[in-house]
Amino acid sequence: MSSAIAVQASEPDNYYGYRSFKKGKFEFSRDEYFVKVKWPKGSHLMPADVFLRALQRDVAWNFFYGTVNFDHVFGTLNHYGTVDMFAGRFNDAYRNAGLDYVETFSSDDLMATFKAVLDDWTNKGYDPFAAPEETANPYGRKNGSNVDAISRQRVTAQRMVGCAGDTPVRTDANGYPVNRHFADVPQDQPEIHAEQGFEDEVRAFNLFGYLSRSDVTWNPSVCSVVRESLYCPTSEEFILPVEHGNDRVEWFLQMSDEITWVVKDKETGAPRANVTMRAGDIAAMPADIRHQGYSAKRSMLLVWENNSGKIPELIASGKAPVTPVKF
Amino acid sequence: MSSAIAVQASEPDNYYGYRSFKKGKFEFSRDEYFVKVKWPKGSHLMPADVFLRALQRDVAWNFFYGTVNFDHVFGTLNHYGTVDMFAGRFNDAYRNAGLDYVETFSSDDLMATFKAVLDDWTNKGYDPFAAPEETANPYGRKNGSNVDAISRQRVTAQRMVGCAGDTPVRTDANGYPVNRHFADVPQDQPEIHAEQGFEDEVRAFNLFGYLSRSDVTWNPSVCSVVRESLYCPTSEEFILPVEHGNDRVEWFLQMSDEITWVVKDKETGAPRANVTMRAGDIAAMPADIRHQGYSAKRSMLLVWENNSGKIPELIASGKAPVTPVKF
Amino acid sequence: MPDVKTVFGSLADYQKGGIQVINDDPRNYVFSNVFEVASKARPYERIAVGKNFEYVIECLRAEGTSPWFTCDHDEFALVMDGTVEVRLQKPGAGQAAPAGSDGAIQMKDAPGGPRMGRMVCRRGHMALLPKGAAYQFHADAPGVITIQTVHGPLTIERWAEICETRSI
Amino acid sequence: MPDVKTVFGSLADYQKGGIQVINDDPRNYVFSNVFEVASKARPYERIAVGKNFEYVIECLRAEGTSPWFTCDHDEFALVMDGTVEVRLQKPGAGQAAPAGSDGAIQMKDAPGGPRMGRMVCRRGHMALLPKGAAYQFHADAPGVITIQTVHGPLTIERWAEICETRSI
Ligand SMILES: [Fe+3]
Ligand SMILES: [Fe+3]
Repeated sequence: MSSAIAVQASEPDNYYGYRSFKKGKFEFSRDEYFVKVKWPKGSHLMPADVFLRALQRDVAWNFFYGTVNFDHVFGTLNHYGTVDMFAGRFNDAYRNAGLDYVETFSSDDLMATFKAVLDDWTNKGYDPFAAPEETANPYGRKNGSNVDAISRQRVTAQRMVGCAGDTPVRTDANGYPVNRHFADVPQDQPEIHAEQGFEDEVRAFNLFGYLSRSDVTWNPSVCSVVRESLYCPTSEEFILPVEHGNDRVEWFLQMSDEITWVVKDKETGAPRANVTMRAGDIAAMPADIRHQGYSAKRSMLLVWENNSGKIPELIASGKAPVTPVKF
Repeated sequence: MSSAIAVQASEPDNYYGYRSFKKGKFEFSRDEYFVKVKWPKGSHLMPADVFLRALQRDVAWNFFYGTVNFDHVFGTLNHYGTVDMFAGRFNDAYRNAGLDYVETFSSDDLMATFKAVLDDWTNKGYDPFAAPEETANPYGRKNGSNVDAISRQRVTAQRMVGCAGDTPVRTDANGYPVNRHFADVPQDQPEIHAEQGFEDEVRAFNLFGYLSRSDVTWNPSVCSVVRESLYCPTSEEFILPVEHGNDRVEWFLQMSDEITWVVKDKETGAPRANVTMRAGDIAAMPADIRHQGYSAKRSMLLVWENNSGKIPELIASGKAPVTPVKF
Repeated sequence: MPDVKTVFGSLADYQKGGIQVINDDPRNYVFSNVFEVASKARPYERIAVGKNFEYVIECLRAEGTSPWFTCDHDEFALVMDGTVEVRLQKPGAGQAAPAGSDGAIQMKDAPGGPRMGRMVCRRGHMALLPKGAAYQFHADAPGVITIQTVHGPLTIERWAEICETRSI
Repeated sequence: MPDVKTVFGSLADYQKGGIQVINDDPRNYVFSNVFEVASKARPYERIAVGKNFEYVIECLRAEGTSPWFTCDHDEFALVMDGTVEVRLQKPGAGQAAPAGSDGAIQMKDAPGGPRMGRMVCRRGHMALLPKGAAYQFHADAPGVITIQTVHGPLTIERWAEICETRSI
């Protein structure tokens, strides 16, 4: 990221201690409980934890695929190089009232502001990646910071976790203890018997054990790669902090426990379905919806993405269907 | 309440420790994070704190005026003697899909179940009446109880707080210290000079001081009465735990600080307006909306209700307008 | 908590909020501000700022000494700004408000009955104006009172002048 | 935390979820369950349970010894139930999948190249099936494997038989 990118931040507020930020015609401020987003035609309040948990994912995912709705009003839409920041764009009532607003930024430019906001508004002890039972209360006035938590690097395997030179498996020793909700998950590794000279190709690892040691929630990370086909497993607890409106079909394979997906129309936000997935269930999320998951117990989810850069245009132009299979 | 009223409760769950409950064809269960409500045509998940904070108000208010929406799906509608419990009734998408469901109970009958649920699902240290900064995390498995917190009596003055034989003023000595957010509120009482024989009629008290000592949030309580005209001031912090769809017009006089009201259509839930009220602002909430308030700093709000039992029918039949004044 | 600042309003310093319309008419909210209303009012005009069937909340600019009022039901005066002395006295013969009547009436003469007492109320103080009593306000400096009462002959309605009609 | 219970599925014990439609068609979700699919499959059929353009997730019932497969790109096998031995060997002359081809092919004969090794994988273990290698599965008892791969000549699509079409 260029050091020339300017972040417009105020001095810390005398009362609450937080800085306010401007980006384009958007303004962001926070107090003890809420984040306020202002744009030329309106303003909107969100609980600070809802905003920070969503912001943390948007930052870690580099704006991810498609639409990252922080809630029913505010979010970002990724164009891979540029990104739209919007208010009311995917909300029927705001659109009909003409209160929706969109501004486009270079991804690096908006990212600089988002990182600054995340850093200033995250207090000591609060980890926006963690499940609510695992972290401190996000509210109150400015109180320290948590740089380590918010600057975790997202795992991206090039071939497969555990391959030579690739992302390593997780162990107590490298800082990944087993999560309390996965204390019963077997930690044995596969028996591997490689003939001499084939050690780099005879590779396997315990994926469930690996996920049981994740220190974050709702953070799909690439673990195996077939061309543009990315397996992005993740451990999930409580509520997905965003309503994700993908610009392509994505697939979920529920590997353990249970998640309920609340599915709404991508454009309007109107409810479409509630999809309950239990261990072994596999389902597609169509390209014209937004989805938000609820996981009461920490669970293991395989998110499967097709990373091809051609797809958003194919979907948007109607050349590819919004569902992956007709039957 | 009759001791003959039966509450259908399961034994405590082996894993989470909470009981499940049935009332009519509704079923209620909770786990570490969520409450699940099931009815014959669907089911719905809510974060446990959202459910408990709403349930606490519904219990304390004896189902209040009109509709108490726990969220966009579940809630109660008061008929004063009987009460509807509903799912999807005030949600356009659920209604259009025919997934809405309503069952009517005698108020005492449903109240017995609601109180049992509230008691079983509220853990030690968690106070559903308190602001999030003032109470423990509501999540996790069953862990003790908090009977004192959930069985507070709602204050109901007969004439005015501080009148002879009426609700007393609050002091440190009677268990109401000044709230941290109101540390700067003057605690002086009016100077009262009553002639002999008129001591019971020459009465005044410090209402702002009284509110600064409230130990609960979002709990309007009668402080002065003119026939059916009830002043119900309350101290507000964070988010009103329900979307209140009144069956009559109610009025708000903002006495300190600031609240933003998110206003939606009562029937459909479609957004209508955001109303920001600052100290001295007074406004009506029409009878055809639902409203939910956001208060970043603890604030003082005067809720003004007309308690006349004739009004719901006048409004419902169209004989009275849904707004109080035409101009 | 190192410091807190509770924001009350006053004639000298108030900041109005407003209505951001999505799909609505701002008039539905009958939105005004008691300090703004009082700042434009003559002393002791009883201007309705809230109305719910027969019940009203009246807003009064307290400045100098008011006429004597009396009312056949309880009313409650809440001081929103300033310091207001509330003087209570029993009406004399023929001075009482008609039995069962709504709202306050203004008395032509000073009340003829015995003094009941007086109260000095500052911001946030609420005083009972008991049924059947005569009462008078006095404020050395301008202040604001709201009264919980019933619509009566003195109640002034000027909604179009005081209420918000535009979306912010 | 006194005890935890992570719920995995198996051929012997799985509980399907489902789709509660509000305004939708359940077919849009192409919803199936790998244990149910495998319970109705013949050993080592490669049944697509996920498809995204050319990419697929195949579900295999592991039971006994599989044919030898080979593929010109990496694939990844995830054991969802049971214990599966994965045997790797280099193909002999003429046995490799065509360069640049998609998906796995079945080999007529045992691979003629040198042994690469073998891996014993239990539930939750993921094995690399490296580009250009021949591979064979063996399971003493029935198990379930899912493979991350590309749609190829062995991929079976039977969506109408495996997918949910009704709202719960
Ligand atoms: Fe997604
Ligand atoms: Fe209300």
